[in-house]
Amino acid sequence: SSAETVKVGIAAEPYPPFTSPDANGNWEGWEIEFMKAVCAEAKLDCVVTPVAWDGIIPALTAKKIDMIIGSMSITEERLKTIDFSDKYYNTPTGVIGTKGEDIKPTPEGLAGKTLGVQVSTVHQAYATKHFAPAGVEIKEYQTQDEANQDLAAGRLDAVQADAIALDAFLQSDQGKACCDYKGDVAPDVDVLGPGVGVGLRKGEAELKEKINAAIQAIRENGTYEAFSKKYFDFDIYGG
Amino acid sequence: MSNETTHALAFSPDDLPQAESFFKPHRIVLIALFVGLVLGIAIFMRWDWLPRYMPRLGSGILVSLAMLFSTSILGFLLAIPLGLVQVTGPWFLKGPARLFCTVIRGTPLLLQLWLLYYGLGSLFPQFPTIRQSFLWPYLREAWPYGVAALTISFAAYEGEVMRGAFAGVPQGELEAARAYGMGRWTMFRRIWLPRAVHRALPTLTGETVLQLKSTPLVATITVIDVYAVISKVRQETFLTYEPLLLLALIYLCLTGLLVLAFRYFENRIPTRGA
Amino acid sequence: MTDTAEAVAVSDLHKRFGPLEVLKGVSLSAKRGDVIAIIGGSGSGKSTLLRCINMLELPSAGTVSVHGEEIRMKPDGHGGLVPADRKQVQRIRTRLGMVFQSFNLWQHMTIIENVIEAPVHVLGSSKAEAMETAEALLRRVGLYEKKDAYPAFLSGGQQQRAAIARALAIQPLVMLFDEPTSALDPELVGEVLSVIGDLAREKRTMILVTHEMKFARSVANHIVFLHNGIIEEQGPPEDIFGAPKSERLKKFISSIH
Amino acid sequence: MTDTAEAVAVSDLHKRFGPLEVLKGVSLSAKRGDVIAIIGGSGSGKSTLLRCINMLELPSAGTVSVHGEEIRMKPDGHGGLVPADRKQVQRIRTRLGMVFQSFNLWQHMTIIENVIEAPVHVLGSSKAEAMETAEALLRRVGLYEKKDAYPAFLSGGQQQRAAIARALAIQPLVMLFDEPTSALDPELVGEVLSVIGDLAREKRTMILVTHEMKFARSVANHIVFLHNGIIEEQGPPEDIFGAPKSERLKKFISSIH
Amino acid sequence: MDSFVNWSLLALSAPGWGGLLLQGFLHSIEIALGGYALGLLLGIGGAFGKLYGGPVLRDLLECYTTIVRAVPELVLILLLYYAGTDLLNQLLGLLGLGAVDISGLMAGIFVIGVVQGAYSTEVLRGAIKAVPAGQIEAARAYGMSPAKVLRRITLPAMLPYAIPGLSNLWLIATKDTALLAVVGFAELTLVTRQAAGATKAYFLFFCAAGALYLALTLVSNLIIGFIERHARRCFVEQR
Ligand SMILES: Nc1ncnc2c1ncn2[C@@H]1O[C@H](COP(=O)(O)OP(=O)(O)OP(=O)(O)O)[C@@H](O)[C@H]1O
Ligand SMILES: Nc1ncnc2c1ncn2[C@@H]1O[C@H](COP(=O)(O)OP(=O)(O)OP(=O)(O)O)[C@@H](O)[C@H]1O
Ligand SMILES: [Mg+2]
Ligand SMILES: [Mg+2]
Repeated sequence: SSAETVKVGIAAEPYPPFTSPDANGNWEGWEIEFMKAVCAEAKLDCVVTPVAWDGIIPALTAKKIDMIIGSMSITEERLKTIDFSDKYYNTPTGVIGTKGEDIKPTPEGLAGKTLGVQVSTVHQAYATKHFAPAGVEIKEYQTQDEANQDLAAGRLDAVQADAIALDAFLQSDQGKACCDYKGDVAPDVDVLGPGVGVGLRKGEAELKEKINAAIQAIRENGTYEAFSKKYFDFDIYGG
Repeated sequence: MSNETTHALAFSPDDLPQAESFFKPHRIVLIALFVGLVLGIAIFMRWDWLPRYMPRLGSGILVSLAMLFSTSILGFLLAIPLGLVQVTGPWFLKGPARLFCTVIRGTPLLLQLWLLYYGLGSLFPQFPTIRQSFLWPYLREAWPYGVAALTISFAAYEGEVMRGAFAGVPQGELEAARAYGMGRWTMFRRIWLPRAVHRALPTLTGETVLQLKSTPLVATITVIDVYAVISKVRQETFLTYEPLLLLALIYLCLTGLLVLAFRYFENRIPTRGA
Repeated sequence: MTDTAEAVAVSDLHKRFGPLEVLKGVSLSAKRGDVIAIIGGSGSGKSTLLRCINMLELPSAGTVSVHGEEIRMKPDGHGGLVPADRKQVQRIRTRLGMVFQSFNLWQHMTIIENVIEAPVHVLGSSKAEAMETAEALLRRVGLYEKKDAYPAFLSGGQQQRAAIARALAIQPLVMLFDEPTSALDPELVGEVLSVIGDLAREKRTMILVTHEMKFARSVANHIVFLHNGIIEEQGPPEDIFGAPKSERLKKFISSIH
Repeated sequence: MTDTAEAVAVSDLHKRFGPLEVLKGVSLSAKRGDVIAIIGGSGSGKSTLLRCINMLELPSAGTVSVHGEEIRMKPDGHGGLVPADRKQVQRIRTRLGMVFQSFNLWQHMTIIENVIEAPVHVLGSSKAEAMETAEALLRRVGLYEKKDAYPAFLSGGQQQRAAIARALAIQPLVMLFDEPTSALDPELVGEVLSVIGDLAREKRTMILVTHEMKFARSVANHIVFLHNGIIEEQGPPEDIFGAPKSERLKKFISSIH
Repeated sequence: MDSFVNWSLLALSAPGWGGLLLQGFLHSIEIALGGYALGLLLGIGGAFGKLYGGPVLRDLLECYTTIVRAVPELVLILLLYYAGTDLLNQLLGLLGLGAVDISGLMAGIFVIGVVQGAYSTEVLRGAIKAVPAGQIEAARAYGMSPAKVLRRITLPAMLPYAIPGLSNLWLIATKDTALLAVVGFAELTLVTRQAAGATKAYFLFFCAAGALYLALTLVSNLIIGFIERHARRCFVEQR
């Protein structure tokens, strides 16, 4: 058929279980499956184009790619620069901490402790807004793995992130040995945002339309649930 | 010869430009271009985010500068012996110095930083004695590892530069120093080192600027320098060019200052142009 | 030490550069106040001999003593010699002034800085004192106006005079001059001659290499003719220039006229 | 060009180094086959004059012509002059050989490489041919055995001879010698003298700076006495040395004896 | 950090990542060579311009070296590759010509070359200043053209002084290729990060990359050492 070619930018740095390459250089993961489903639904001929995170926005604006599927949280601030589709997933935010320590995912429960977050995430914004005033020391990490690493090394008391990333860490040998889940944080949509959307150039209403329709369609026809089950044992779409 | 003449000779023609000689026509054009560019960028791009990040940018610049100065001064002090023993040292010093320079220059700085911070640094907490000691508050911090890694790296690169500079000082001038009974230390301090440093200055300038641009790596171990603040802006606003242009401007100012300072020292001693 | 003690004694000195034997057993002795001129063809080893005296070139064999003190040497394990005691060499060098054939001024210092360097940083004189001496010396060699210039901007003769002033500034007991007048005009040669005369009267010893026979004749009380790495002939100037014995020296002398 | 055409003509040459005026209007002319010796005190501007002739030092004012061709200059905007045509300067330089006061041998080349460099890479001779000439020249200055040594390993006189051979190798029409015998012993001075004689017989022109008056007298047919940046006196050797007119020259000459 | 080392991750064919790693390594060398060569050319021109050029050229070169050295490479490549090609294509569009696609590789080599050029300008300028003025004068006196003086005298004579600085630059060039990740080019650093991120074996892969870099350095050192010994053969031994 005469499907139009669309270059889908994904972050070249792996972010399992959403996107990660195998040793042959093929990309796989939940977001890849999501992309395939959406593209099939919208009758788009999609090509995966890995671009380093640093260059992914300029690649979009310079038309080297046409959309970004890269776990981008929708925020007010970002909407000033690029456009987003409707959310396609939203995960709860949780806190993990050193085993046996008395830590609760509340401002009081973390007072006097050191909390690690990944820089420039909604989690950082949340921690800065809710925890920092209560006397929690916030440390910013470039990647989630580094924060986890420092938690295991004892330089941090707790780490806040989205529950999936934390869960993956807790499943690892290192995570099992050192830490456990301390609970979800109290919700705050203003900060945590509506969830993750597909990044689009401003002014491409037609494409946005198609994507939104496709997301809706796969949600309704069960495709979304089908491939999500392979990865998660809970509802990734969120409330 | 008149007194005036002798006096004039004491100054080199290369001294820093005087005010009237600095503003030549082409320079005015260049400056105008630059100002125009900055104005254009300021007017036509989005800067509404700037006020919010001002304080953080300020402290980021301070962190960058602190990192730059501490590590390049420490690194240079290490580089002098590293370069020297490679030129004249006994084999048991020459070998290790060579090895050090090769290994450090041969591996990415990021790797060294991680090995120190996540590798070595995460071993310390396992020992209760260290955890109890007065050092622990520092070892728990990230910046000591950053300073260490950057210092080591600078020392290795500069050690190589100083090796060449030491080897390039004319043998005759060293002989003259020896012939007047200078001890090894005096000769080194008065003749060899100043000659070598003067010769290496243009290269050292470049390496110091490189060091300035290496400091952002410390962001990976939670030290927030100006680069990290800019990355944060980029992440939070998804703006591409504005934060980076600001970063470029900041680095440009810092580099300009560095270059001017180094050039001043370079021109303190006039060389006869060929 | 008596007045007649040997200021410099070189005995059976050998120097090899790889396969090339430049000095093949040279013995030489200078008493206090002696002015010895070494003459000889280009490449005959004159500079090398001078440089061996203050150990800038390490002899392959033989000994050197300065003011009765022998510089102790030990084998370096490759068939050569190295000083057994660095401190001793340093100490001895402070009594030896040297003017190099290629001047070797320190390029990163002005002329006056070159001159005060050794007095201040080796002998430990005060800077003010050293400056005073240095200025007097520079006036004497006619270089006072250039005192704040860097060596690279001087004429050949000016550099050579600066080098002489630098060597004199440490008030050495023994002066080693390697062609000290090669870049000087006759007037300045006369001036250097008078400086050397003054030094000799102060009982300082001088060993100089020169190509100017007239200069050698008028300044030295002993002439050494070096040829092919050995001392072919030596003696007072009258004998050497007036009645040369060896064929080689005769030929050398004859070319002067 | 006739035999009597001017090989080199310098007219009203001025040279300033910052505030210091080294040459204050020097005019000089050399016919083909002339040997001109420039004498004068140290720092009087002799080297500077020589270096202005081949534009190594750019004159502040005045003109230089070589074999009737004037080097065209234009103002550089700071009160000095620069060559109007680089190519012209290069072309003229290939006819000028120069021996520097400080030799300036290329340190990264062996002696023979130094000598063949200009013939091969400037004049475009074949390497084999250049080698042959070079070897002959090195034999002539007694340096054949050192042909594969690097300059840093040579004695002063050996370096100077290499520099002479290098300048001769391009068979220049005009030779500029800056103290070509300063590091040479009397025998070698004689040899250089005979080389210069040969060149003069081939109608090559020579301008040389020297401090050795005897040498100047025996080699030159015209002597120029430079003092304080002007030509104080000039003329044939007999007059200059035999009957000096100016006070300054008289004093200078008197110091020779 | 895994407590055990899973060497099979380094196997040359899939599921091992060794093959990809080596490929990235080759790519890195390729770009480094291209960028370094371009940089050397620019550096030679720049150094000579700075030393012998007129006041305008000198000031322009001063701007070049200062700006290019000051501005982070990431900024340069983003500006050049994304904004640059965007502008170029808009321009071509105005002229009625078709869009061109500048490859990331070319842009990368160009940027690295321009950056290296600025640094090597300074290294070479210092080295040239170290060559005794008389040597260059002698060459001029024999009527060599400026180009010939450069090729026959200045370059070989300054080599001993320039080698340490230039060898530093070469090693930096091999690592600077990491920039090309931004334009989606799979060089060693990016592949390493992908492998590490996908397998979580961070230390294994970073050390493997370190070993590859080190091997490159050792080989480079051999060659550089050879050139340097050759360049220094004319010096009397330093004691
Ligand atoms: N590049 C320079 N910058 C400043 N002054 C210089 C420069 N070159 C030479 N001079 C000065 O110009 C004057 C003349 O120098 P020049 O080398 O011509 O002297 P000269 O007659 O050759 O002397 P000598 O016999 O000592 O070689 C000297 O006072 C010297 O210091
Ligand atoms: N470092 C060295 N390595 C190898 N050979 C050398 C070295 N230094 C000097 N020579 C050689 O040793 C010989 C003697 O050199 P020296 O400098 O002592 O000669 P000289 O008598 O001073 O000659 P001149 O009158 O020309 O200065 C020369 O043939 C020279 O080439
Ligand atoms: Mg000698
Ligand atoms: Mg001169």
